[in-house]
Amino acid sequence: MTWGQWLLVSILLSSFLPGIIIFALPEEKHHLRTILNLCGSTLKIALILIMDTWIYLGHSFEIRMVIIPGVELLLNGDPLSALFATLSSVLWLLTTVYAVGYLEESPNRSHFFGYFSLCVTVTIGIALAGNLVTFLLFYEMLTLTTYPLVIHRGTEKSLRAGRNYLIYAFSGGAVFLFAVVWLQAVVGPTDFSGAGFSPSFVDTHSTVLVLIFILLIIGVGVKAALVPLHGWLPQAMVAPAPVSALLHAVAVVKAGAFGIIRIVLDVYGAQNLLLLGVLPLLAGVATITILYGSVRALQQDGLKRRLAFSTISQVSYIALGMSLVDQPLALIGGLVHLVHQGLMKITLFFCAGNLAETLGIHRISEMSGVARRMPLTMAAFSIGAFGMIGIPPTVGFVSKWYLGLGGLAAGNWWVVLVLAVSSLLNACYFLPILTKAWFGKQQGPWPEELYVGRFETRLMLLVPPLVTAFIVMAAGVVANAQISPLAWVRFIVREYGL
Amino acid sequence: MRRTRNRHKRLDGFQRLFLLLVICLTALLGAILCTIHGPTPGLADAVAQFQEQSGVESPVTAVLLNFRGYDTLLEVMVLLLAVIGAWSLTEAPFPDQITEISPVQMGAVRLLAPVMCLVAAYLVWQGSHLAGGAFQGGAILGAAGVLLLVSELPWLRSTPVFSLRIGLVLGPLVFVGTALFCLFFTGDLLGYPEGTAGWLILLIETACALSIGLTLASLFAGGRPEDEVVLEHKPVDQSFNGERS
Amino acid sequence: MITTLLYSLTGLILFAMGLFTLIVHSHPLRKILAVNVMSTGVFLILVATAYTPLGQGEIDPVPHAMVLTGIVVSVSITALALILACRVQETSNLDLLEKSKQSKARKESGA
Amino acid sequence: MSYSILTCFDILLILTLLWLGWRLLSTEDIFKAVVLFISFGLLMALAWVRMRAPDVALAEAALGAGLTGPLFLAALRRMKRIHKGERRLDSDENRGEDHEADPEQTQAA
Amino acid sequence: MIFLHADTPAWMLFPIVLPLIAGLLCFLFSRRTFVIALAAVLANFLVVCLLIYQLLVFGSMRCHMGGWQPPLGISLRTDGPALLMLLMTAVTGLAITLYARGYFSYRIFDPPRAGRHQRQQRFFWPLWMLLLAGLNGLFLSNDIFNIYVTLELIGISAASLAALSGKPASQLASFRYLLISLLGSLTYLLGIVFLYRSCGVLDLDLLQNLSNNGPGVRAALALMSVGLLLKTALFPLHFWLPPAHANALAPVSAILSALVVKGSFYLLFRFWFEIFPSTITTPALNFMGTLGAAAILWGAIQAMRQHRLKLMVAYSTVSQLGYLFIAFPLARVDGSAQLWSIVIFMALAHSCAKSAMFMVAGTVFLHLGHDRIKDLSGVRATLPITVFAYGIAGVSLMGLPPSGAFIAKWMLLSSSLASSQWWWALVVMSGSLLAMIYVFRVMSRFFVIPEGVSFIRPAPFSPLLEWPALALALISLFLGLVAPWPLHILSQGSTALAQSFPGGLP
Repeated sequence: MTWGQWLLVSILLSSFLPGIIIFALPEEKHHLRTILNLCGSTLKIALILIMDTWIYLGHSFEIRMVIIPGVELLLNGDPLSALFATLSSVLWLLTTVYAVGYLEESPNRSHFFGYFSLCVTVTIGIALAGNLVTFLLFYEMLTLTTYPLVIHRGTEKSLRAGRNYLIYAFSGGAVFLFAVVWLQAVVGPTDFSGAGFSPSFVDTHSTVLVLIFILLIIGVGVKAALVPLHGWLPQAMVAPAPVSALLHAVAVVKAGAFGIIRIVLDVYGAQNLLLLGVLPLLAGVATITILYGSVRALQQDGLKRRLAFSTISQVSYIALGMSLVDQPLALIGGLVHLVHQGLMKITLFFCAGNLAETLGIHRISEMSGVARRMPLTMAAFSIGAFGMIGIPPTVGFVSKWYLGLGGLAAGNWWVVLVLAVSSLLNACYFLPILTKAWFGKQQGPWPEELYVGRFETRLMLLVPPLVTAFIVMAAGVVANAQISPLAWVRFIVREYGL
Repeated sequence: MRRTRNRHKRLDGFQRLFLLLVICLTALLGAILCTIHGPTPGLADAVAQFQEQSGVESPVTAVLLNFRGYDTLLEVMVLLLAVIGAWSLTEAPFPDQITEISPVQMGAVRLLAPVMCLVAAYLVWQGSHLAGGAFQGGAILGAAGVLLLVSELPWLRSTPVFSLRIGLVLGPLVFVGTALFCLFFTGDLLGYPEGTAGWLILLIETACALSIGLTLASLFAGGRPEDEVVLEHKPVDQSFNGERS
Repeated sequence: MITTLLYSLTGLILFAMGLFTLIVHSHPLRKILAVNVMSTGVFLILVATAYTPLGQGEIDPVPHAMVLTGIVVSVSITALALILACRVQETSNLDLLEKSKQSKARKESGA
Repeated sequence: MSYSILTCFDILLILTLLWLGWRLLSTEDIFKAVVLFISFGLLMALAWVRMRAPDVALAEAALGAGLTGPLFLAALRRMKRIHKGERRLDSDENRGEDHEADPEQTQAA
Repeated sequence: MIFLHADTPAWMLFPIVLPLIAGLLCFLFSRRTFVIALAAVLANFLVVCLLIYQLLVFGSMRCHMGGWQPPLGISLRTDGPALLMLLMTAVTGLAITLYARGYFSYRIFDPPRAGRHQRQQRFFWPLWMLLLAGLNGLFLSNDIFNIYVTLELIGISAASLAALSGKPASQLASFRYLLISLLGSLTYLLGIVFLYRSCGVLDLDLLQNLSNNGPGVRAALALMSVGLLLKTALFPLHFWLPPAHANALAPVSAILSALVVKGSFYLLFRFWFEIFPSTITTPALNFMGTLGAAAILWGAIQAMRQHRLKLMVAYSTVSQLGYLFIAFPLARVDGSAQLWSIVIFMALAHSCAKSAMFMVAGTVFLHLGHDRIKDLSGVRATLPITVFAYGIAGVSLMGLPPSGAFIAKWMLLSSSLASSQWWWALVVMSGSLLAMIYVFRVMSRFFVIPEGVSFIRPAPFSPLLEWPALALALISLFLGLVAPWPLHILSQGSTALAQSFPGGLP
């Protein structure tokens, strides 16, 4: 094995081994567990940064393992996987810190953190997957590792949510498997090569390929929560806040979105998709999802539920960007939104978790004047919300700007319209929260004040949202710099030669 | 019982259908049977050809204990398995009541049992050249055992169980032992060394006849002897059930 | 040849009769009897296959050996099945007894 | 000519066998069925002799009729005794071994 | 004196003879039975490894009993499929042996019923050893009548084992099981009679070379298939399986579900695709496929509806057996080599996963005193390793990657799509989804935290109860990753197979 292959393996092991050790640790050893977790995540970030550097310098590495002809496990470091891996690992570190603070004194932590680590391992696996089979492997494992997290509370409600999640996710997985096998039967191996399969297949098998594309999108669309496959996501809100943050910003939804990107860019390739003419279909679904999610978010009173519908809407920006794959600007917008949405949404969920954990606030109607009690948290929340609306200089603006430019360049004025309407709706459901929190008057005691101390809440709960909020601002301000998500996405698009 | 009678009197729909099916299938198979009576050689010639080397004169015994001795080995195991299964299921039932055995019956037993043993021995012996062999001899021995069991002889119940077990295992063990012995001498399981086939077969047959007789009698007894499972109240082995730290 | 055929068909009919009884009748002993008849039928076909009339050549001893094996196997299974059938009756009877006793005790305690 | 006599004998034997088989499978009284089964076995031994299979005939006579019959009779007697509700008081295993389906009892233990 | 060399065919006798002797000794002596059994199982495992080495180096082998060549004598043979089945038996058997030790010592500790448990242990070992011998004999045998004897050996010991728990339900189930297995063997024997009448030989190689295609062989194959199907419990002949498997003791259930049904299936498959390939027709293949599909769906639906864990696992066996048969119609495209790999993978993965699952059910039963699915809450905290094993075994049953079942399902899907028989693919997919539902129905109960309990102490640790299940589950999970090895073994010595279907079946 070359050092590059070792790097890939150790990236996976850096969270897998801590996870396994944590399972074996007795419940009481929480210090050791925390240290393990933090070391693992820091190490992972370091390794991934090394990988990023080498990828930027033009190296590439892969591990290939042939199981049977047609079933190969392929791990592959390319710019796109580096993007997702970096996002996941950074956010994992923050979420770990947050979770340690969040779950203090709660039962079954070794169990929780064990699955938590496995979950991140699998997410990184999705990022590094080099072909559809490997992607499928990690995609199914993701369902398995997140399921115990979703039902971690062990209540009947969480079980119901977990069951729905499983049914949705595995049905999606089954459809995906079916499509992958079928695709392989038609076009042969499906490595993520960057160009897609040979265009000659489009002439001979166009109907079948369209059908397979739809099946594939259904398969990943379940996790990406495309309407009408989104039913599990709002229900999964019963999980603890770090889990929600993980599901929405890092792992599950993102895995779905990442799958869409892979299918569009690598499996089919822009040229083939244009020839097949299926992109309008994807654009339609994305538009419907964006608008539907926003409208539903408006109706919610539960803070986390509103955020969940907001996620449904926001993730589809990525799908929208993919449906304009022939426009580099729109592609950049969609790709960069993968990172930006994660940063913004994780900030919002951290803050929602803080409110729930500190003051017992679960509903928007209970939030009047909360900013005076928890100014820092609400400041972070506000930055995240502004990002969602797309107000400069936050990162949300950057994504929407590129998407809009791309749409205009293609002459698709409706893209701009969709963006505008959606931003309006975003403003409609976020601004009232902000006004209520900042300018409202506290009405009676907080529902359940759990923490009183030097800071507005526990330090480990406070720091992660502040950091992410800072990144949301900073990444927007320095978007044009050498090192920023946007710069990396431009690099990716260059690599794909678009 | 009543249910059986009712069912028997009138067949319901499913049963009629099944009857029809069975009749059709039988007719079909019968027709096929009629078509395939063509001249197939079978293995008679092959057996006759190697009869000399088998060490016995009776072709059936040669097939049973030499050419296809492995089958017989497994079959002896099947018999033993039946006893193990029966013993695992239940204890032997007690007799209804201990009745006085009439002297006439006792006399008959005294007379018959030895004669049956003799017949069994003769059958085993003549198995090498005529009809007979371990199974037939064992069956006669078993019948003698049944006779003793029916007469409720008190000493039967006081026989040590371990010796009974030895008796049951003897035949299979001798069989396997001989097979392995042959394996180490000729390289073939049950490949008897030159010239010893006749004697080894007789050895196996004798041991098997004894065991088969005991087996059949035990099966007739209907379960294990009383003291088969001795309670041992030993503490659970710590090495296997340690406390989780 | 006709003898072979006659006995073979007889065996087949015995097999069929046993099969029918096995499925249709519910008494365990009857089922075991039926299985015995079935096996006898199979053995009859097998031995009839080996039959050659006197003076028309050697009898094939292999089917005979197979039938001997089969008879022994069938006897041992019959014995086991009989004991099992007895056990089923014993335990289910006792189970019923226990249950009726329990329910009686419950009634009494309730009263 | 001996051929035809033999054939007649064959047919007679077969018919008897079939009739016995049918009776023993269909008769209502199990005891009768068992007795019929024993005679069926003996007749089978005759058939084996006719088929020139003396080994099988011996085995059938000794095992099929000589042992299976008594086995059936013993089982029949045992079942009848159970049927009468007679109980053996000696062994613990007969006292409903189905405790495991009963959680309370297991937990109590 | 003849010494055993690496290339001596006589090595293949030991997987049969060793357990046989161990069974006799276990019956003879009442103490140290576990040690005897463990020694036999370990030795069996080593010999099987040696046999595989032998196969890889020297190719397929024949061993003639008593030195008599067929058609007169009986021969044994090793080839890829047979050795993989032997390996499956050896590995699963090793784990089951260890688990049974843990199971019985846990139970004997329970004083009020120690006598009964002592008796169960007393008879478990000889029966299990003889069953193992029978199974190994079955996989190795190359003689059609010898197979009948091994079938009887397996049938009797399996039925006795199934009755071992002493519960009335188990005894009734075992009685039916015995009768069914007897009926199956008799039908099989009738098939042998037809075969002997038309071909005059009993050796499988000779039968294969004769390639007789007359009505007698057809009838024989049909009869033998029906008999074996009864024993394999293919829908709709599965009715006897769930009660027999669910009411037995846990190690016994594991043996029955993981190994015994595979034996008869292996034979059936071998007869159809290796010995009598010219006899089978497309409608027959489709018929089997349809039955398999029905078994998958029916078994899974029944498993979803069960209230007891062991019954659920037993119905899942009915469902999983269907996958083995759904491969039949695909023979038309791929020939039997691909087919062998599908079914062998399925069988291996299912054997490990299912025995792990029955072990889990048994451990849960021992700790809770029941296995009602709705009352399983909190088990996750009491028996973490066991629940983990359940989860992994469940993943394998669902056929998620990277389990061995996934590889098998992948091959099934790609074959069915490549031959445009997509309906089989749909059945496979829906079977997986249904499996997901019944597996996680139980899993979610494990995760429920009972009301008012904040912290559950782990149960006393009994390694022999928990580790074998986990080990088997892990094996079944990672079987997919090491798939090239079994495939390599499979391709060894089955060149005759590949030739027998040069371009696929007509």
